[in-house]
Amino acid sequence: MNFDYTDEQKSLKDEARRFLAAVSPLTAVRAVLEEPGIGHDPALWKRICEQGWCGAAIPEGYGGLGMGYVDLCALAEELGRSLAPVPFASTIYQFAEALVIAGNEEQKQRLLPLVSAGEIIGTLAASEGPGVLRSDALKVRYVDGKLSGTKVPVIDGLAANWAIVLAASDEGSVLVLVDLSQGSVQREVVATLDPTRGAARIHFDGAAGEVIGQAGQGAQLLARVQDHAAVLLAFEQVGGADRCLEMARDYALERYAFGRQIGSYQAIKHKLADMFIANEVGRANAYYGAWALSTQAPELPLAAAAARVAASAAYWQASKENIQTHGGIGFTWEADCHLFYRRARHLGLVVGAPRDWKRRLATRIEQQVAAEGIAA
Amino acid sequence: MNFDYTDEQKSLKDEARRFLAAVSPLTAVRAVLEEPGIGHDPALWKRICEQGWCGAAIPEGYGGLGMGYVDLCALAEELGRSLAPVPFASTIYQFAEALVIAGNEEQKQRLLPLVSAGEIIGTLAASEGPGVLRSDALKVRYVDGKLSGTKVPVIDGLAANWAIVLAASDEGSVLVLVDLSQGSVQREVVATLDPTRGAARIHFDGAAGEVIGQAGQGAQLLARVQDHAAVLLAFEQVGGADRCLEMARDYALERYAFGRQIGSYQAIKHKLADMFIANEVGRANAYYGAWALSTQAPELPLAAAAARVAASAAYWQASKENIQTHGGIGFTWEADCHLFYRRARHLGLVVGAPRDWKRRLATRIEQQVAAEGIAA
Amino acid sequence: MNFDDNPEEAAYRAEVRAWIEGNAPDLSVLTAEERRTWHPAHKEAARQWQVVKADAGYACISWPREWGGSGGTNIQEAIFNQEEARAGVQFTYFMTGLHFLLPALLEHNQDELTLSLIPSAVRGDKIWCQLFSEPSSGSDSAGARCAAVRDGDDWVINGQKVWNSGAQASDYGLLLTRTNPDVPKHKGLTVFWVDMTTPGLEVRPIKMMSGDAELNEVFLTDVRIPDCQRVGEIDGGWAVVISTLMNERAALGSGTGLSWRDVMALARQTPSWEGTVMDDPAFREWFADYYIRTEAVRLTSFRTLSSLSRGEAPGPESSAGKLLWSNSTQDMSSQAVDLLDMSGLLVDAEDAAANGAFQHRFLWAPGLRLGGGTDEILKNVIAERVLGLPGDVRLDKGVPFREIPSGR
Amino acid sequence: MNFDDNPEEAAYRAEVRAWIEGNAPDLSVLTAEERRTWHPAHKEAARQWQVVKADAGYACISWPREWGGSGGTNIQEAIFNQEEARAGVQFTYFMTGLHFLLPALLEHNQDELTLSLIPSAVRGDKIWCQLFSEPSSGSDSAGARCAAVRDGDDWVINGQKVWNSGAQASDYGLLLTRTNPDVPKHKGLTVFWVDMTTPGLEVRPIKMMSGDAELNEVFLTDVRIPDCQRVGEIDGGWAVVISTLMNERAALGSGTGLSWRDVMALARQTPSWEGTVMDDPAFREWFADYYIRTEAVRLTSFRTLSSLSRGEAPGPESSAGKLLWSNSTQDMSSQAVDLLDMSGLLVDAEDAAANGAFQHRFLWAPGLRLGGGTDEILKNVIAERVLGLPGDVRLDKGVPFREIPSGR
Repeated sequence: MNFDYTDEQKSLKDEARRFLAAVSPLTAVRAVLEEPGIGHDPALWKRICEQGWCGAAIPEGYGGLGMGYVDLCALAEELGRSLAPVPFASTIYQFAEALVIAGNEEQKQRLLPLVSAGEIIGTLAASEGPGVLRSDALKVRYVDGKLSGTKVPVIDGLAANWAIVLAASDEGSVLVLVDLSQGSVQREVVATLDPTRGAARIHFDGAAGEVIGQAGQGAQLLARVQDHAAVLLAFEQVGGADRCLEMARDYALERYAFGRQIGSYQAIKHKLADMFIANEVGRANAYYGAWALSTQAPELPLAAAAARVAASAAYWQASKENIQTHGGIGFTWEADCHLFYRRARHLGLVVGAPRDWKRRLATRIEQQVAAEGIAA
Repeated sequence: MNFDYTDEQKSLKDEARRFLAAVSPLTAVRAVLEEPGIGHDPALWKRICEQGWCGAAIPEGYGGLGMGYVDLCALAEELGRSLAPVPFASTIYQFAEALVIAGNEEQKQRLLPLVSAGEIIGTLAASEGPGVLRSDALKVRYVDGKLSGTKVPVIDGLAANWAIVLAASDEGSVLVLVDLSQGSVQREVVATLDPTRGAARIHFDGAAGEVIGQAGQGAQLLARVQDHAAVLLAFEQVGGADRCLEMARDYALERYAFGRQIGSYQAIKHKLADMFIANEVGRANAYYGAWALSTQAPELPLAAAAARVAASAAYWQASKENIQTHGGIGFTWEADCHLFYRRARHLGLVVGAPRDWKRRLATRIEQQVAAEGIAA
Repeated sequence: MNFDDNPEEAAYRAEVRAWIEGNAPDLSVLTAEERRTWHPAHKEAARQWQVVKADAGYACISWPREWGGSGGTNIQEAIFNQEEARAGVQFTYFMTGLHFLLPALLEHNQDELTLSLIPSAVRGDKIWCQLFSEPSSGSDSAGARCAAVRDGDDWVINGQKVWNSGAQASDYGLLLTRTNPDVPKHKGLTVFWVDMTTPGLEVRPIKMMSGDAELNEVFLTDVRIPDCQRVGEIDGGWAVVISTLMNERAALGSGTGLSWRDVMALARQTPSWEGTVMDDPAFREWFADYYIRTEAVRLTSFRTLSSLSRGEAPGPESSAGKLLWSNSTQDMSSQAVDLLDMSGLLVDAEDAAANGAFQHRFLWAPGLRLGGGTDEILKNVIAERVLGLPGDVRLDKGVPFREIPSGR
Repeated sequence: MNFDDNPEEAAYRAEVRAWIEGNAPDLSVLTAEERRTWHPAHKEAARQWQVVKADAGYACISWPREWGGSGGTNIQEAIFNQEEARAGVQFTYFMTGLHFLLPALLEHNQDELTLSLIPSAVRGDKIWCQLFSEPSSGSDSAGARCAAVRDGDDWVINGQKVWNSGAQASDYGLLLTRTNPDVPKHKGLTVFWVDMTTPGLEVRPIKMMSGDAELNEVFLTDVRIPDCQRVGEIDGGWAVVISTLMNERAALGSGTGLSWRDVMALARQTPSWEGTVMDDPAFREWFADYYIRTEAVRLTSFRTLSSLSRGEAPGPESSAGKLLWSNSTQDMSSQAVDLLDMSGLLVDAEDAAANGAFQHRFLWAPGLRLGGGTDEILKNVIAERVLGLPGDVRLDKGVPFREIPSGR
C-alpha cells in the first residue's frame, strides 16, 4: 500500500510546476481571455507538446512515453493549478483515451503517434443541446459512412483537427472518427463561461467518418472514455482548488480590516478550513481514482465517479469562497479570482454535470455491492 | 396588509407564555421523560383544557370559542416553546381538524363539543410501517363496518379515547372514526425518540367504526387534514426553534473559553446568526401559512407545505446547533438541550417527513402556476 | 396576519395599476442592445418615466410633501413598486439617490441649498452616487482615509474611493472623508455632497468579472468644495453613514432579479432522463428548499414594511433577507447552469437557454455576497444587534486612526 | 499510488486473517443484552481476546519490544485492525490506554515503575482513562484548575474532572493538574498517573442524552500521590497533553460505526413512492455526496498511515477526517431516520428498522461533534497549523492564570 505519489512522480510534478509557472503565468491565461474566440494559446501548446507530455501515458508502441496514468495525473494537477489555456484535456484525456479504449490497431497506429508528438489536436463531441446527454435521443446521425447534424458545445472544436463524435446509427449509438478539415464540416466559435478554453458549434453535412469501436456500443464506450477523463479532470480540479485556497490564504494574511489581518477572524479561518476539508475530500477520491485507472481495477467506474463528484464540489466551493475572501477586489475583472471560478464550472461540466455523475456513482456502488455479493 | 400578529393576539400569546412557564416548566417535561411509557402529563393537560385552548379555533356552534386559526397558531407557538407534554397536537390539529373537514353534522355535534371541553383525547392513525405513507398499499382494512390491522406508531395512541384511522376499503381509502375503548382494540406502548410525547401500536381486530367523509376519498381528506396540521405544527416548531436559539445565545454569553465569552468568537456568532436566519425562514413561511389557513385561501396547500418544510429545517438546525454551542454539557441527559433535539425530530415526522413535504410543495407550486395561467 | 390588501390598499392598487398601464413607457421599441441597463436609450426611457411619475405624484410616494414627495404611506409606495415591477418598468438608476442617500442627507441637512437639490433628483434629471468605500477599507467604512482639510470657508479633499456604483453616470455624490486622524476612527469622519463635475474629481469605471462596468474608482486631487456642502457636523460623519447603510440594507433585503418562476420555466423546458428536469425528484427537493428561502425574502420584506408603516425603523431582519437572497441566488444560478449540462457553458443570448440570463447571474452572483455588506459583516450585524452577542475583539478601538495597523 | 497490498502486506493479511478466524471469541453465545458495550460479559469477552492477542504478539503490533509490543510496522497494525473489524471482534475498552495515553506516557517517562504498568494494560487486565477536561475548561484543556500542591515527596490533589470516558471501569488514569497558577496557563500544568482506587478519588457516571453512561465526573479530594507518579517535568504537563491529543485525533480521524453499506441496506429495505428509497433519485444524489465523504475519511486515514510508516508524525489531515466523519455521521443518521418516515421515531430494537441502530446513532451524533475536539477547535487547528493563519486574538495570553476572566 502507498497512498501518495512516488518520489519520482513528485519530482515530475515539481518540474512541471516550475515549467508552467515560467511559460504559463496567469498573464498568459488572461491574454487568451482578452482575445475573444482565440480559445487557447498556440505558442504555449507548442511548448507543452515539446515537453512530451502528450505522450506521457500513451504506450511506447504508439510513440508515447508509457509512463502510466499516475504520472499523467500529476501533470494534470499542475495543468489545473496553472489554468494553462491549451487543448490538452480534449486531446489527451478524451480523444486519445477514446482511441486507446475503442480504436482498432490500425487507427491507433495511425493517430496515437501524432497525438504523442503533439502534431494533432483532437476532441470528443457528444453534447447536442440543453440537458443531460441521452444516447437514446441523439439527433446527429451516422448513415452510410456519413455524419449529419450539429454538436454544441464542442470544447476545442475550432482548434481540433480530428474529432470523435457520438452519433445515432441503424445499429444504435456509435463513436465516429472524423477529420474536421473536410469541407462538409462547418465550425463556428461559441462563447462560454470560460473563454480561456475554446468551444465551437460543429455542423456535419454528410461528413465522411469511420466507426471506432463496435457500432451499437457508442454510449457504453463513451462512458468508459468519460471514466478515464473524469479521473484526469479530477486532478485538474484538485490542482485548481488548491491554488484557490492558497490565494485566499495569502490574501487573508495580507489584508487588514478593523486593524487586524482578516485571516485572524474565525469567519475567514473557518471558511478556509472548510475549503481545505472539501479539497481533501476531492484529493482523497481523486487519488483512489488514479490508482484504479492506473491498475485498470474493477473499481474504476466507481472510483472515477467518486473522484468527479468530489473534485467538482471542491473546486466550486474553493473558487467561489476565494472570491468572497478577497472581498470587492475579488469580484473585479482585473483580479485573477474569476479565472478560477470560470474554469471550475468549465471542468465541472465538460464530461457531464455533477447531477449526472452522482447518479452514475450510486449505480456503480450498487453494482460493486452486487459483485461483492457474488464473490463472497 | 398586515404581516404580524394583532395586538390582541400578542396579548393572548404573552398570557399563554406566562401560563405555560408557570404550569409547564422543563422540569415537568423532564418528569414525563423519566417515567417511561407515561407519554403525557395528565394534570397539565387538565389545566390546559381548563384554559379553553382546545376550543380556540372550533366554531361556537360546536362549543368552541371560534377565535380563528391565527389565535390557535399563537397558542401553538407557545406550546412548542414550552415543550408542553400534552396530547394537544393529536387532539386539536389532527383529530378535531379531521372532524371539521370531513365529519358530517351529526358527527361534529357529537364530538366537537367534547373536544372543546377537553373531555376527550383524539388522534389520527395513518402510519403502518417504515417508509412514506402510501394510501394505495394500506394493510389496515375496513370491511362491513369493521376495522382490522395494525397502525404504528400512533401518537398519543394509548391516551386517546377516539381515533380517526386511514384504511383501505372496497371503495378505496377511507377515514374511519373509532372508539378506542372497545375490546377489539388492543394497544401497547412503543418507545420513540421523544418519550415526552407518547406513542402506541394499535391492533384493530374487527373493531366497529364509522366512515367520516366520503368513502374512497380517505387519502385526499387526510391530505387536507395534514395541511391544517402542518401549519399549526410549524408554529410549534418555530416556537421550539426560537427557544433553542435563545438558550444558545444565553449560554454563549455566560460561558468563557480562553478568557473570553464564547459568544465573542465569530464561529459562535455566525453559527447563531445562521440559526436566526433559518428561524426567520421558518417564521416567514409559517406566518404565510397561518394567513392561508385562517382565510382558507386557495394558496393553503402550497403555503402549508412551505411552512412545514421551512419550520422542520429550522428546528433541526436550531436543536442540533444549540447542543453544539453548549459543548459537552449540552450532550448530557441533565441538560435540557436534548429535549428540544428529540421534539424537533418528533414534530418533523408526525405528519410525514420533510422529503415527502418537499415533493408536495413542488407539486403544489406547479398547480398554483397552472391555476394562474388559467386565471390570467 | 393578513397578506391580502385591505379595501383601501386594494383600491390604491387598482388605481396605480390602471395609471401605470396608461402611462408606462413602451420598451418594446428598443432593440435588445438598447434594453441593457446603462445604455443611453434605456437610461433616457427611465428618466422620462421618472418625470411622468413625478408629475403624477408617484415618484417619492412616502416622502413628505416639503421634500417633493407625496406624503403617502410606505405601504402605498410598496404597492406602487410591486405594480411597477409587474409591468416591467422598474429601473435602478435613481434608487441609490432616492432610497439610500437623499433621505439620509435630508435627515441631517434641511437648509435651502440642500432642498434645492431635491426636485431634479426626484424627476430623474440628476443621478446621485455614494462615495464611501476605499481600497483599504471595504467592509470597514469607518476606515476611510480620503482627507478633507479646512482652508478658510472651503475644504480641500485628496484621496481615492472605490466600488462607487453608477458614479460614471452620476451628477452628484455623497462623499465620506477623514477630517481628524488623531481620534478613534469613527470620530474623525465628515460627509459632504459634491457635484461630480468639480475640478480634480475623476471617475474611472471598474470592469467587473461579469464583464459589466457600472462600478467605479473615483480619484480626488485637490478637490475644493465650500463648507456649505458639508452634511451634518464636522467629525460627525459616521451618523450620516449609518443612516444610509440602514436604508441600503432595507432595500437590498427585498431581493430582485431572476425568481423561482424563471428557474421553474428553465427546468420545464430542459430535458432530463425522464421527461424534463422539473420531473426529477432530486431537482424537486432542491426546488422546494430554494422556494422557501426566496419566499422568506419576499415575506420578510413585507414584515419590514409592517414595521415601517408603524413608524418603526427597519429592523436587522433585512440583513437576514439580504444574506438569504444573495446566497440562495448564487446557489440557484449554479443549479440552473448545471441542469443544462454542457450547454450550461454557453453564454451568448442567441446560443444560451433563457438568453443567457442564468449565466450572467452566475457571473454576477459573487458580487451579490459582497456589495451592500459582505456575508461576514451581515452575520456580525445579526449576532450583535439582534442577538446581543459581544462585538469582535477590536484592536483598533480607541486607537488614534493613524496608529491602526493596515498591513500597508 | 497503490491501494493494493504489496506481496508482503498481502501475506501478512492472509496470516492474520487465518489467525483471527482460528482464535476470535464467539460473540454469538452472548444475549443481545450482553452484547452491549460495557456489559460485564461483553467486557470479559474483550479482555480474553486481548490476552489471546497479547500472547500471540498481536496486541500492540507497532510498539517496540521493550514496551511489550512486537516491533512491527504501522501498516501491519492497520492491516490487523482492518481484519479484526472485518471479523466483528474490535473492542473499544483498551483504545484510550493503548493508543492515546500509554504511548504519551512512555514518551515522557521510561523508568522502571512506569514500564511495570504496561504489561497489564497490553493484556487488557487493566484499563486506562484520561482525566484532562474540567467543567470550566472543555475545549480549553490548558485551562485546568485541579490543584496539585507539593507536600514533601508527595502531591496533594483537589479538584474536579469531567467527560472522562470509561473512568467508571478504569484502573488507572492520566491526570492533568495545575501546579502553578501564577504563570501563563500553559506553563503551570503537571501530569500524573493515578491508581483509580486511590483514597479521595470518586467517579460518578454522567448519563448522556442518548441514555448511555460511559462518560464520568471524577472528584478529587485530598488525593495524595507520590512524586514518582509524575509524568514529565513539573509545570511541563502541556507537552504530555499535546502528545495524547495528537494520538487521539489520529485515531478518531479514521471513523467508526455505521457505514454507507448500512445506510444502503436500510434504503433498500424501505419502501418509497416507487420501489424502495434506494430507487429515489433525490436519495441517490444525497447518497453519492455522503459516500464521497466517508470514502475520504477512509482514504485520508490511509494517508495518515503512509506518513506514520515513513516515520512522520500524523498530520493535521486527521483533524479534517474527524470533522468530516462526525458531521457526515450526524447528517447520515438524520437522513436514515427521515427516510423511515413516522416509523423513524421508533427506538426499541424489536420495533425499529435495523434494530434501532440509526436512532441510537442519531442520539449519539451530537456528541461526536464535541468529543475529541469540537468542530470549532478542529477548524482552528486546520486554519492555524495547516494553513498558517494567525491564532485567535487571545485575551489570556501571558496573563497569570488566576487573573483570566472565567465568567464565574
